[in-house]
Amino acid sequence: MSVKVKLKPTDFDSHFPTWCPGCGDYAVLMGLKRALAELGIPPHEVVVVSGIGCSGKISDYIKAYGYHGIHGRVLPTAQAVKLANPRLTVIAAGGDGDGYAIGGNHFLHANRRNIDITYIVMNNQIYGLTKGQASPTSLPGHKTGTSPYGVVDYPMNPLMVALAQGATFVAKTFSGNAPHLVRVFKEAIKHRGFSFVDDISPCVTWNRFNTYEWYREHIEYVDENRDYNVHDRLEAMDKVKEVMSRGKIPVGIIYVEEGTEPGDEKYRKLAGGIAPIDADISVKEEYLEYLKQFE
Amino acid sequence: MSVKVKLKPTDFDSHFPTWCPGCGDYAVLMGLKRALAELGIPPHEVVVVSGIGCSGKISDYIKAYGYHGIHGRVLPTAQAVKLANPRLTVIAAGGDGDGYAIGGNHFLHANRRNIDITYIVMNNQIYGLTKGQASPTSLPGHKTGTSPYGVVDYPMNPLMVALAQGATFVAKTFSGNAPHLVRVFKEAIKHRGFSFVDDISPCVTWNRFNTYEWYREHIEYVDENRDYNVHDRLEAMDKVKEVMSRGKIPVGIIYVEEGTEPGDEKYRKLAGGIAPIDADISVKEEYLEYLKQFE
Amino acid sequence: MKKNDLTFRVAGRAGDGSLTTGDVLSKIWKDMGLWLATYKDFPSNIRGLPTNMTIRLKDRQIYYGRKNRLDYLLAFDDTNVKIHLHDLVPGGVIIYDNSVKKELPPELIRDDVHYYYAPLKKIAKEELGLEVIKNIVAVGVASYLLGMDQDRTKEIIYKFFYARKGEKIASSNVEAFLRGWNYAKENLQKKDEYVVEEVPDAKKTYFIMGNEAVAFGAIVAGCRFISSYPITPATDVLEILARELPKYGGVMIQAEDELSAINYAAGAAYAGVRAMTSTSGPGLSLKTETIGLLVMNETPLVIYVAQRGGPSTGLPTKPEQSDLFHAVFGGHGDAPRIVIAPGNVKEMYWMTIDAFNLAEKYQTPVILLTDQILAQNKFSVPVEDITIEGVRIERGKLLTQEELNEIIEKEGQFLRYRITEDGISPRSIPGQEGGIYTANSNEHQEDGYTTEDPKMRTAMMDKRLRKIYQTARKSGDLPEDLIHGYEDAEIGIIGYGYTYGPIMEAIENLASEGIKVKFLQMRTLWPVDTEKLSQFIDSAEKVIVVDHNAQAQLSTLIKIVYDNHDKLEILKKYDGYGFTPEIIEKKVKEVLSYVG
Amino acid sequence: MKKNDLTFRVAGRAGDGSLTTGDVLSKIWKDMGLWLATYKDFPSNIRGLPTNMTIRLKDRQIYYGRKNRLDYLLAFDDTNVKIHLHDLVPGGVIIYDNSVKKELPPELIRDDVHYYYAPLKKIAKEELGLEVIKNIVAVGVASYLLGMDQDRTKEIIYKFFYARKGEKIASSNVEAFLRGWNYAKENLQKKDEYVVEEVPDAKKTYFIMGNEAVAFGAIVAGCRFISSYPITPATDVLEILARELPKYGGVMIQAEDELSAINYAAGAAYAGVRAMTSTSGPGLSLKTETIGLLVMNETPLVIYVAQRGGPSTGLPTKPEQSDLFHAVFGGHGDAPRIVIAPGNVKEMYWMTIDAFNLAEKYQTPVILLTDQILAQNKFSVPVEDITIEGVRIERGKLLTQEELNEIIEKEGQFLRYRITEDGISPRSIPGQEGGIYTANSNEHQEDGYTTEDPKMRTAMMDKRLRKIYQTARKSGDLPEDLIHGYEDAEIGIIGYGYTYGPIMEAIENLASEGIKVKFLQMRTLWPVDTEKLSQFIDSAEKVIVVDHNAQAQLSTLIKIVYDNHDKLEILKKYDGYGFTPEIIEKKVKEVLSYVG
Ligand SMILES: Cc1ncc(C[n+]2csc(CCOP(=O)(O)OP(=O)(O)O)c2C)c(N)n1
Ligand SMILES: Cc1ncc(C[n+]2csc(CCOP(=O)(O)OP(=O)(O)O)c2C)c(N)n1
Ligand code: SF4
Ligand code: SF4
Ligand SMILES: [Mg+2]
Ligand SMILES: [Mg+2]
Repeated sequence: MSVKVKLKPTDFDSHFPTWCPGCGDYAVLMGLKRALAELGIPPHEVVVVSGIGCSGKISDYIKAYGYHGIHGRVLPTAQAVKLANPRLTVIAAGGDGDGYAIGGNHFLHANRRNIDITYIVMNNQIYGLTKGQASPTSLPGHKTGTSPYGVVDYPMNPLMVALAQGATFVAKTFSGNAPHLVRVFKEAIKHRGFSFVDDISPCVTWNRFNTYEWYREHIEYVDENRDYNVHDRLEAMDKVKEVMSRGKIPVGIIYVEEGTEPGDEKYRKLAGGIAPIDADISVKEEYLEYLKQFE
Repeated sequence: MSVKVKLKPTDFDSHFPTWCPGCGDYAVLMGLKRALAELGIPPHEVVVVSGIGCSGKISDYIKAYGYHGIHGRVLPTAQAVKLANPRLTVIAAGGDGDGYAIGGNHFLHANRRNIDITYIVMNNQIYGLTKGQASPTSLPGHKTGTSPYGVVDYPMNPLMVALAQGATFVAKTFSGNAPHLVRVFKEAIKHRGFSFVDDISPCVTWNRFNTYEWYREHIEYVDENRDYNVHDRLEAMDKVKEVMSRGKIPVGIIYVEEGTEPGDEKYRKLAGGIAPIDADISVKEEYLEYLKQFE
Repeated sequence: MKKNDLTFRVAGRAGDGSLTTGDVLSKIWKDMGLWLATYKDFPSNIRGLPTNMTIRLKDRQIYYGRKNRLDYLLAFDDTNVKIHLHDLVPGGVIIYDNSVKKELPPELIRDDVHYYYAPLKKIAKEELGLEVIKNIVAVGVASYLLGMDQDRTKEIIYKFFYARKGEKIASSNVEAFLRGWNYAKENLQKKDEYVVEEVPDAKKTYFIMGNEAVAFGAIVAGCRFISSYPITPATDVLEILARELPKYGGVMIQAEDELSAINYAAGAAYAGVRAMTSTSGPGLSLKTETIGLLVMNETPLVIYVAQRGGPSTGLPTKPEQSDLFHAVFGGHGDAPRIVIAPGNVKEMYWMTIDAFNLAEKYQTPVILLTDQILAQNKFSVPVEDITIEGVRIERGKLLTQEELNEIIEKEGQFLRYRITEDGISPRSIPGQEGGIYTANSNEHQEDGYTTEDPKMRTAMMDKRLRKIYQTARKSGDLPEDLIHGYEDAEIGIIGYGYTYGPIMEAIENLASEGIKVKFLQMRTLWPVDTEKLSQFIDSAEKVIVVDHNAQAQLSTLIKIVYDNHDKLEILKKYDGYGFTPEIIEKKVKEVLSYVG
Repeated sequence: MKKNDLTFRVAGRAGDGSLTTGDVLSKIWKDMGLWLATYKDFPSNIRGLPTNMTIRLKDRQIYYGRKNRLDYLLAFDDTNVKIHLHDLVPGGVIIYDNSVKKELPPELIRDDVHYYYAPLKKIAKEELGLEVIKNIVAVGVASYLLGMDQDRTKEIIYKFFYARKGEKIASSNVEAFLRGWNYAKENLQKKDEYVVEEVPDAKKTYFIMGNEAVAFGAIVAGCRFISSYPITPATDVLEILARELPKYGGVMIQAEDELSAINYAAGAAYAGVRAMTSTSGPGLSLKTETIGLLVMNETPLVIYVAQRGGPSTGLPTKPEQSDLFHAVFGGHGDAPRIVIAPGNVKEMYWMTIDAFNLAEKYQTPVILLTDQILAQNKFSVPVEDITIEGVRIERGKLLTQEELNEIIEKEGQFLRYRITEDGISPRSIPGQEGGIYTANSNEHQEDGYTTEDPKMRTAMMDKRLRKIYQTARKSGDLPEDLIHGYEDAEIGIIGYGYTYGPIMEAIENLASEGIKVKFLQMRTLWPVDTEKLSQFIDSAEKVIVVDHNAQAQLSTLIKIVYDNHDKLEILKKYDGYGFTPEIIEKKVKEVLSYVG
């Protein structure tokens, strides 16, 4: 992917969002527009695949090819779009419920496949659209519609899971810090391979516990004065674990593995470097070779 | 769970297995019978919930309450059996396809919930029953029915995922080492909380690459002369990572967290310590309290 | 004067509090002794998009919360005036919040409608310092205009908020109410005829939402385990039971997805606990494979499905009855199950209890099929309609340890899947001595062990079919389909679920015009009571099937079992709004015009 | 002498090599110019349980690999003699491997059957040092007994193994063959009448499995993406395409589960690549929600479903046709799709191509519904029946960049979900300038943006229904239902899928007895060609619906669209075995006995 045209964020404007005023998802939308514009990727070469949830509406609000799919199936769809046509910039996006609850299995496996897409989770530690139930990232004790006596389970640790499963780009950012978010999005999109970005995107309506202020108090930026090797998976894991053990949230580009061949390229290599979208599908004599075995 | 009766492994005998001679699953069946007998848990207090696959047939072959469910859904069922009736010893069992491919999401979340069951994955790095396709644990380059040109994806790392997701008992054992396996099973069953055991269970028919010999060459026992703190999650992760980085397979009881309240107990506590199976379901006047709000 | 018969709509934007206004007003009217029914119409959005709630009230039973025409509109902005203006009857009323736009533009002015302007938001913000309290200011304005008793209303509001939020909030709400009342008194001149008055000696009722009734039914039926994944319009049941079940030794597990939700529930059911899972269409689709499993391993489970607009995410907050095909036929293989459908809130309570009993008696998944309208709206129900008297917990052939011992003594062994005449086998649960078996997704022999023997397979399949299609069908256990209206009418109507409401009202309205109609309310959708259905259709000239979906799913089901297809007239709708009595009345008249 | 008309069964235990024996024998017979059809009957087990394969051969076209009665049994142990003994015709033959048990017990001896004992395993082990080669020893014995030409057979065996495993293995197999032949020559006295001889000037045929034909159809149709999760009996398609697709720029993704499998495939399809997913019943159940999504967002996708015995895991390696309800009605909401079903291997090839064309022309999921019998058995097909001539790739309203530019120039904008008369909208793909839209699971307006507007909703629903129920139905694009047999017969038969085979054979057999029958082979199961179906039933006295499932799913489908239900006679079976011609013949006679 190379810088192609001069673009403005507004070139990605589409229908106006219906999110609540103050919702963290606005920052993601704006940040994505800015990142794409700054990278010079024209709208028609971008595909935004999103799930169901407030966050999932993002594909309705950005001028780009959109796929507003069903709840939890963002990643298979997005990976296949890239496998089908490598010239496209593919952004997968959804909520914490979408990605870590119902979509958990695909998250587990997308990390392994390392297809060159960017996955942004708008993590508000709550189910927004369905009006405030606990999500896998809700903290123990949090009282929600489905946890009237407080959340019981140990919270999901997406950063560690991604690292354990072979992810080649792992980052966490915050909708309350737009410049950081834009920088992370740009790096994620530029990264060749599966880029996973967990964005703290506060829900101002249903999550009155994990507020912007709460997050500001808990965030610890690991990429300011970085004290570990960002290219070392184990060091990155150690860092995440260490920050979390102090009750803090590690934010920043956490791990980057460079030089690993993206999964889609590996699959393409099996096919002689041709992508499905470019394959000749006219009816050919050479097909008949296959029938020999049945003669 | 306390030692109750004197039992022999043969007390758990049932229909004779139809596995291939030499299949690693025999050792699991035998090991489970021995572990249960030695722990003195009578057959009718044991529930074996299994998935679909060669491995999944285990519930047909052991004298215990069995639930031979559908492919990939072992864990929700097993956890709920325990939640419903804490007096039962619940064993969940299945293959690597069953548990890490189609069942991956439940694995992700069972680790978080820490319900007091034991989950044994008979990992043969292949789909046995469907005649030899790649599984999430198949190694890159492995040629199988669905990877004629060799496996492309990065292999799943179940031990690390379990550790990342809060598992309180993580172990790996080997069907080629029956005493080890029995010891691990016993510890797993005794552990209060979610016990995860990945067992190397060679498929002698479809996986001609990862053979008993191959495993013997690659296994490194981490519990002989243990050189890290088995109760420290981060050290356990480091150990797994370190052994794997040398191309070896860490085998042993890898991590144990003691004293953490099992998830089922937490849920039970919300209900005043009463388990669903013991709840009084006769029709009671006190129910009417609920209707007051609608008056 | 139009007294105590009102169709009132509050309309604003999501997050605006229209639903709160509606709730407070309903509570007041309920306490004044009126019968109510609501119709909430909200978008799949948390803030900003138009939302409204219709409340209908009468001084006697009311079946349904929606009509084509409206008496009263309380609009928080001009957009909402525009949206609803043409639904108003001549002589109708608009209360318009003119805080932002002072005047309505000429195109929003109808000559035959009475307009009352009040700066609700402004009063709330400027006089009370709290914008959201405009809802209660609005209540004050409306109460004044409707000629309600100030003291009585004040008292109800106070109590309402006191119970929920305490003294301070209660007082400030009363204050807001009075501001609204006084603004109206000082500035507005009543021109319309609508009046709502206290009903003397009113019947005691509950004002209750369908989902609330289902949750209560589950508690009473002894459900002690629920596992679901949140989804509109079923989430309430999960949330209520999350709160209530622990009071009775029960557990709620919020599952990681729908696949696990139903398998958690199945695990608890297998272990001997009455269990359920709740969902809507998308979740039902995901639960398909496991429903088949439960048919195969004969595990009792209640699956609550509140339908919404499909396909796919579709119209996630709007009503529809388009999951019938799937409820009945969904899933690979021959997997017959029981599908029952209540038509009103009272039945939602009782048929939830039925569902648990049927599930255990027939050792089968039971789908309790409802819809967004019944699930999320509130209705007045006489208190004697929701009682614990007469509730029976029937666990079928679930064995006690003693019964199990007896079987073993008598027969030498226990066979969980014993092939019996009625198709139902004795059932043990884990922990019982001598009851060991495997609940198997593969075809199995009588002890549960996998088999591929063709004779055993056929016998097992026959047994599973027999218990549903013969034993259950003939048992009298399945909720009976009901015939309402005039038995000798030549026009029949068939419907299920919420359409019970508009159809019942249409029957009353038509009767008052001298038109007689009869109505078969189907309550067991599978297996169909073919005899009753056939008799009903046979005895009519024409039968209108009220089908809230595009493919006429109910009509299709009927065509399978009743072969004079020409007798059926299909009335379809699939625009995201419920049928109204008017639509049904019109169709009846149309059909009448060419019948006999 | 019974020449070139044989029903031959090899029976052993899973892992025994019975299927290999069958494969080698088939290959020999095929090369001798005979027409073949197989019927594999294996358990869901890798080693140990009884397994068998039936091969039928004739010197002319043969429809089906199974009959009630058997001519020849090659049994690797006494258990298998016991299982199959009573299937043998009088005058039939048993070759029994008496390596372990020397003699068969008296209860396994039939007077009217010829027995040949040969210690196959012993010869293999002791003389050849390789137990598994007993299969080829068996081939030697059978070839001798069937009077086959030694040199010719030897040559075929050599070539067969040479091509697959090279010189060394080829030679040792020939050696094994000769051992068997010689053992038979020296020890066995031919008593039976069966003979298989080279057919002169035989027609050139392919001997091909249904799944192999489907995979080839996919390649030829331009499918360049498959994502599936392994499952019997569909896995072959995934495995073959894993190997073949990369040769043509295609990708195979083995998905982590079925939910992702269909969503991967959908992603590729959305991106403009012809894509498919393949599965069987349990996987179909899991794909339900996404099928609804594809109906909603109008993405073309081919879903290959090879049915097996249900419900749940059921009989995972046995045939059944019990996924029809789900294929047609599965899924919440109104989600009409196209369901087509080939009846033989030739059609499996051609209708796979149809499926891809239909999916793109009608921008819809297309279910290609087959079954274990067609999928996993091999049949002889004339080479001219599987050609690339006449194949057309029809992409419907998929736009080129130029066409897209034109639309924008002419209309000022491009609307992906434009409401058109035929219900089909122009389709862009990502990467095209000006073609931007959102493929939306929510109800949407013409540009794909979410809407809840009742008018737009209704129009969009109508459009989606119209394109399937009207445009596609009337187009002539859907595979036509075929009428076989005798047009003026009073008995009709309806069936689909593999039952084509036994029905066709039954028609021939009945005709030879002077009984005329006609047969409607349904190839498009949804939307049904109501006119053709009605005409067919109308013109018969009675119509037998051949329904391989317990709930009569095909009959049920017919009852929806055809209302003289009394005309239908249902012939059901669900024991894990395919219908045979004999069963159908018997039913026809039974029906004839009480019809006119
Ligand atoms: C299969 C399915 N299950 C459930 C739902 C209901 N649902 C819609 S959004 C959502 C979760 C929303 O939470 P999250 O993914 O965190 O997104 P947010 O709204 O917080 O951005 C759920 C459960 C659905 N649409 N589909
Ligand atoms: C929903 C569903 N998908 C696919 C299958 C087919 N299937 C049966 S077992 C199996 C995988 C077997 O592999 P694994 O879980 O590793 O078990 P193993 O046989 O190796 O012990 C598959 C894909 C199925 N039964 N159900
Ligand atoms: S409900 Fe929460 S997540 Fe949804 S739009 Fe509002 S603030 Fe954002
Ligand atoms: S196929 Fe493999 S996994 Fe299955 S029984 Fe045989 S050896 Fe075991
Ligand atoms: Mg969220
Ligand atoms: Mg395996």
